[in-house]
Amino acid sequence: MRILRAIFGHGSGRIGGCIVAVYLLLAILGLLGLTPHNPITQYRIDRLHAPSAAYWMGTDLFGRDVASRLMAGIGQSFTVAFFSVAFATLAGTVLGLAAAWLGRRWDGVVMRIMDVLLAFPAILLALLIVTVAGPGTWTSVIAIGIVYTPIFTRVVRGPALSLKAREFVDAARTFGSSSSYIVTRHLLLNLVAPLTVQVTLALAWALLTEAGLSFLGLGTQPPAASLGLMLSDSRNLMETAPWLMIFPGLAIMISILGFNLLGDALRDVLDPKTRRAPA
Amino acid sequence: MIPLLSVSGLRVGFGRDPRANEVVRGISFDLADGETLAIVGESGSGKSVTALSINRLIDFSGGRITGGSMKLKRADGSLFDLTKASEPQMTGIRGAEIGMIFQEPMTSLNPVLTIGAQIEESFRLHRGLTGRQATSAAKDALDRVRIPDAARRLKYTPNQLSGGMLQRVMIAIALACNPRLLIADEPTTALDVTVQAQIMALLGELKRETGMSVIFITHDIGLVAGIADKVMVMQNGQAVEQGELNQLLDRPGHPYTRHLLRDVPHFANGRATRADGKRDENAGMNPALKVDGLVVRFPLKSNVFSRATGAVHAVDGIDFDLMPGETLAIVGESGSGKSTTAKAVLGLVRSTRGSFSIETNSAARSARPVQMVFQNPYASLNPRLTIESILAEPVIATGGRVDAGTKAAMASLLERVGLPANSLQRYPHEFSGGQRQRLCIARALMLNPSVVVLDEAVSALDVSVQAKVLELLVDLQREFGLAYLFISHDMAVVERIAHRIAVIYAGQIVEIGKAASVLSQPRHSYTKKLIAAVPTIDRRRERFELDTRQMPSLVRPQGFEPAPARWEAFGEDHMVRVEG
Amino acid sequence: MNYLLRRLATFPLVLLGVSVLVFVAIRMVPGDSITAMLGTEAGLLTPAQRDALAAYFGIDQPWFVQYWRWIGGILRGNFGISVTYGRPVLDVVLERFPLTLELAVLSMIIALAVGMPAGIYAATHSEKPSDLGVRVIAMIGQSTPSFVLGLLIIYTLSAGFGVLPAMGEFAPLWQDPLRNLSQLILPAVTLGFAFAASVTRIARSAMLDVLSDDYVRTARSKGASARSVIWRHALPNALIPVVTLSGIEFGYLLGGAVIVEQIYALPGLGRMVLDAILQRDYALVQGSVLFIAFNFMIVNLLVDLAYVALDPRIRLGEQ
Amino acid sequence: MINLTGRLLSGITLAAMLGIATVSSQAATLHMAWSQDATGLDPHKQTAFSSLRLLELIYEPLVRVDASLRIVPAIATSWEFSKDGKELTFKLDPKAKFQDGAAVTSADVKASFERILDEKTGAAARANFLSIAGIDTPDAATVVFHLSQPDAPILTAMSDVNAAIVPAAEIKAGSIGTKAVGSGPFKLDKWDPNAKEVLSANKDWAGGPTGVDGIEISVLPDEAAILAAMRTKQVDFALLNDPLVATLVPKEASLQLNRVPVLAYHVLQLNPSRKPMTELKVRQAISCAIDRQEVLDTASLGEGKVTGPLTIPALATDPSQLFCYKRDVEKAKALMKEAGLADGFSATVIGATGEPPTAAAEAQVIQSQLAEIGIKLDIKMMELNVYVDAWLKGDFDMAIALNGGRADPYTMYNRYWTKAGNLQKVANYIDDTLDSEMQKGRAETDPEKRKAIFTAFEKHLAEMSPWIWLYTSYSYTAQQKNISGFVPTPTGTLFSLSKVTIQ
Repeated sequence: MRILRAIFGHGSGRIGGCIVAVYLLLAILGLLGLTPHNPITQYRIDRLHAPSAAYWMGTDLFGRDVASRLMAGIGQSFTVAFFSVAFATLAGTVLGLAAAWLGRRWDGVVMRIMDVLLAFPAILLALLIVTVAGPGTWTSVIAIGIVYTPIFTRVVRGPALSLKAREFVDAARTFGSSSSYIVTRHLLLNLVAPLTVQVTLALAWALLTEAGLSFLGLGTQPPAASLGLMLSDSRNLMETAPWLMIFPGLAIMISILGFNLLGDALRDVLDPKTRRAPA
Repeated sequence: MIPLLSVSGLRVGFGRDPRANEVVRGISFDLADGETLAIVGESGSGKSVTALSINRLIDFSGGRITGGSMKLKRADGSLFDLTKASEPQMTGIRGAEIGMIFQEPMTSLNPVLTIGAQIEESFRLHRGLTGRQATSAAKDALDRVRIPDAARRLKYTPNQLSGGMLQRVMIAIALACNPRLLIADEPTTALDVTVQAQIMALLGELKRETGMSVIFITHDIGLVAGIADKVMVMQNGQAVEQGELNQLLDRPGHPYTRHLLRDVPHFANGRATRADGKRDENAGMNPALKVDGLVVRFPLKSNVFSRATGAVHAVDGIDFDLMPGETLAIVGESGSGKSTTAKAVLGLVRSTRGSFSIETNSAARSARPVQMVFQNPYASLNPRLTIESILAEPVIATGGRVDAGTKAAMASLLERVGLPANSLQRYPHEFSGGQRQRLCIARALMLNPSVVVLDEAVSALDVSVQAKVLELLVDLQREFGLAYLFISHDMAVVERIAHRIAVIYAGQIVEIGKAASVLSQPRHSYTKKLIAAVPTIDRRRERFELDTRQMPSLVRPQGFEPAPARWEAFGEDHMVRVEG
Repeated sequence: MNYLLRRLATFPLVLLGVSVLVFVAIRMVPGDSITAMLGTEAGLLTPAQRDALAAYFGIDQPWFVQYWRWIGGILRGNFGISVTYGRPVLDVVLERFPLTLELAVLSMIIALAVGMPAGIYAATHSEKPSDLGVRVIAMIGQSTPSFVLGLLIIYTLSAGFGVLPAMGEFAPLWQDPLRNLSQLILPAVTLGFAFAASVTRIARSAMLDVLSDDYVRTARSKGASARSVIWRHALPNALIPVVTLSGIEFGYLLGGAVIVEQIYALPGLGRMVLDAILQRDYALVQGSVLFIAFNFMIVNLLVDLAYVALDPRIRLGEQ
Repeated sequence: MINLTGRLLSGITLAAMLGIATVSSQAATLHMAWSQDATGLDPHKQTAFSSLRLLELIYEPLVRVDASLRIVPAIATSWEFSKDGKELTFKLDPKAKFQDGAAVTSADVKASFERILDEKTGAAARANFLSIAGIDTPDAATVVFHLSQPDAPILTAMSDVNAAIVPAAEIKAGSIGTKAVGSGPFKLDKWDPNAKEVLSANKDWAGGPTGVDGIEISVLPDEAAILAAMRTKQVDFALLNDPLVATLVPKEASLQLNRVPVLAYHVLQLNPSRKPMTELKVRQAISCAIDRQEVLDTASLGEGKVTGPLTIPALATDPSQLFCYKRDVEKAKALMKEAGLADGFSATVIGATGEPPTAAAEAQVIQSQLAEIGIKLDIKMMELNVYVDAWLKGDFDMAIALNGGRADPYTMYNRYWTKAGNLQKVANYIDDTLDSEMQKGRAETDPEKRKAIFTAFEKHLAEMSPWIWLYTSYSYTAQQKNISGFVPTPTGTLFSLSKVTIQ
């Protein structure tokens, strides 16, 4: 609650928070199917209809309502983004904490594996995962998740190493606190701030990566909509039906703007450095 | 005669509405040519803000001058109001007419530039020197602050020099263009006591050489006794008292000044040691902690493939015992191995050799009879846990459950250390530094320890808070029969709490014995030097000797063993390691 | 020096991991070189024909034998023959590499040339409208997918102005520098836009951090001007995060920029790898991924060395 | 940023700035672009569309088909079947020469066909020539093929570049596929896979002088970029796949779009070995439920023609004559009910990403149409090779496909609908009628009788509905208006580029 209030007290946090909230609302409506039209119903007599009262954002090649698809697409894209980032956060946190806490050989092993993943071209990694597992929502989630895992591992490991050297961890050792208690209470709890910031930024990246995968035909499967798929499907209709590119394009842009603003605000709100009072 | 600087009614505020948020509220003083003014106060008193306002650096920290004037007599004799100066005017004055040195030499020098470049910059800015001229001027500046081998050191980057050296470099920079006013903002607080003495001596000499005026900001009223002409005491943004040095020290008018002089620990050469807890009272009891031949070494490897080629001998054969209810202070400077000793006793670093025996003198004592209180109360409490969770941790760690009994114990401990009863649901950041250190003490006591290791436990606190925490520690010791291993570099604090003192130098104890005896009659040359460096109110205008000796390297070749120590006894309970 | 050796010593380990990963992954994808060449017509082959083709493509042996042969070849400096190009893999990769490198360098130049000044400007005008403007543009830059930007640029130029850099026939830098630059400038802008946006944001926040550091106060106390404080004292200290970001981005760009190469028809590494995957040119996929991974590691190493050059406090190899 | 630039600079200065204004004016070189490159140079092994289009410019078969799919001379000037249809004799053009200067002789023809028939070669077209029992070369200009049975379609099969004549010496040297030495109108000077090809005119070509001195083919993977390049006159001639892009071409004043219906057909392949498609009624219901015209209108913007199984114009039946080619949802529902599936069923349809570009769109329209009779389709788009793998294994419920057409119906369909067909496993449908009609058609040489046989074949096939034939699309080429002489053909060949000129 305190953090929410702080975000709303923060200029860009307020804007970012509002954007993300609106998107979340649209995503939920889209996922629940509460859209103006059914996003996959094809009104084939109204194909490639320009925006109008009936179709606020026009219709696509199949006569499907773009506004409805946009809502469903936001739902889909956010699902992929959230779950893939959740995957990466979870895996990265566990691996990063393990590397930092166990140290020595384990640190070496985990970080070398992460090096392998990092050195492996990211888009290629996603591509291979998708081709092996076949395209689909959950494959995209896993693919994007694995690509970002090394980044989260690094984000966690660095601060975890410095937390490990902090005096309150020393203090915990003098009481004989168990490793699991120290790792969860003293390390993990203090990693929440850097992780939260990283998560909002990663969400933005994940949206873009999903768009890139869709551009290469490896993302969401038709007739489901995702922002990236709508955008990439529109590319050869850019001249015939520009609204097909404009709306999803703007939707991606504004959502990423929202995540970035929110991330900036979180960084300010959670960072003790900026909370420090003037001496 | 017109003073060099005449400040009147200075007010400084922060934030969006500086007037509503004033930190300095109407300060006035005059500073004559060649005079030294000491501004004394605790944190939050507004002393640093006052200093930063004079050369208007406060503008860059979000501060705003909301009232008053600061008239500076310029070189040509004209008066100039610094409060009305524009930024370009100020860049001409800073460095040229007003020099400044800061508290943290380690962070106050640009880490990526050589110190030569940083000194030359001053000459370039105000003297227009370039190239070889600037370099040679920089070398002279280093010579002037008594840095040996100046030509070579010009090419060093700050990380290659010790804190004391860096503070000399800072002084060289500040004085490069012979400013007529030097502002020194706690310039020695971050330094070891012997290094502090060196810096103070240097400042004294330079002041005599150049005849500049100095504004010296400090929290340590003992330190200014050696240097100031006038003293201004600040509290809550106001000057509560100002006057000539001797008058202020001898006949303080304001209660706060009296408090600073009387209640705060000042070093008294062994005259202020504790009278209780004589060793012989405990005769026949087992020591609470006995340390035998403690050795801690960190192997050095030149690369991953090779075996260790040497070792850092951080602690090299330390023995002592500690009786219940007794305080043994381990004193020494940074890098001497005193903290490593403490950590080894707690098992936080692995000892290479040596044994501990820990005696518990009551059947009810816990499985963890040794507890620790750390130096930094800000770092030793997890900021994301409530006080209740923090106090519960030792109980959970030793397999206990947090039940009503535990909660009652927490409440009574909190009350005992002087914290409000509603603290349990709050977070560490809601407490002041002193309160946090009380929390740490309470946490350490949760497990009913017999020995508490206090690692610089009061060093980070304000002086008046220090005094209160020390009182609390003494009370607790009496009440619970605790044995304290008190690790500190601060002689004044040690004097107030220690029964016995062990002086540690380069990983070895060089002198150990009864506090009064060690402090009043130091026998070992290092102890003598250490004690001589401690500033006291008694020694006014005393000249410190300049001495650039440094601690010997602790790196030894593989397999090196120090020669066995020989000890000489002076009276009962005072042993000195034989030198040479 | 020691550190360098130690880092280089981990290279073979990581590359071994990469080699296993790429080898297994590409073979786990259904379809093989034969279906890639013949498509559905592959169904017309008799078993004997299939075997003959499998032998031709070198996929007739069990996996571990193939892997062993491949690794053995690499140790002797032979990365295998690409079946698509009919030439040694290393030749093909090295032929594509200059373009990728040039594109990466150009994008980085654009990113730094635009992003650094913008970031510094925003930091020194913190919380003023101009700062806000820079930040919003930067966020737009970060949120525009490269294919949208690329297609928009191409469409605007060709339909709006009737001009477009020569597509398809790519001129290497040393043959025709002008033509080469005209071909690469738009792709570099497309890639550089997002990159510059990231640099701007990182540079801004790094500068903001540094400007509140003690030594900046020291510099001001010496009487250094605002410009000197920014450029001489603050900037060198703010470079580390910018170098980190640029290093990562540059490393990724050295792996090729698939989408931009595709839109602008550039024969770079990214498209080559993608095509090699689609055409199941196993030797080429494996060889080029190893090459890309190696470059990435070299870039990381260079970044670490750059840290040392930028900041004398940093000692490599100390944890 | 774009707009700002636009306001500050005129197009011309911008062009000068980018160093582009000087588009090559070597009129004699044709600049061509396509989005997918050839994948190899061995004419006997390559089956990819782009590979064939490239190799047709370099290599020559014995005969060719023209724009109306009649057999015309190539290396052979004349040919004839023996009375029993078991001997086929070719007379070779004495002027025919390989690009290394050697004359094309009967020995080369014999060696080429022996190579195709050799299992070690792995030639996909081998299946079309299995009736060849022996090859005689009475003299350097005469080749006689001895057939094990009458085989009328073999002549059409020989018109394919997969049956190209290559030098016997190169076969011996084992350099087919690494070096392109053909007898065609152009020589391959340089090939940089997935980037570009440089072709120069073959001065010694038996077909006479070519209209241009050379062709430079660039691979521009994005078709929107191809269009952009044509707008700025960088490209004279381009091959387009995506109707969404092709339909933009006529809007440009300086560009011309050539389109011709091709033999390849878009089809929804059902898998009759999987329940419930095992049921004839279910398959027919699907056929009736699909509005083929709507699929065409939506997925390809109406660019194409609804078709039955036979796409060869001379043999094709008017689609309205075929079973359920007019959508009839009621009938479809009735059929489903009869099959006991009034509530419909679920199935998965697979498609290849981008191959053809309309695949995903077709799948979505079909999905929506079949939903009306209760069939729930899941669409699974796959990378092409993954798709081919599943396709060859017959591992699918339904598949969206664009299958290649041949100038002869036997060559085109024997692989699927005869009992011994190589791709019988893919079609998964055995039908005595289809098999016997195919065999009859193979032996028959009289065009009228053949037409009757194949019409019966087609009607039966459409009624049995193992697959749902949808439509044939156009093959698109776009060109600058100053290019003349290009003749588009239903096979998609670009051979007429040999006579194209630039004004």
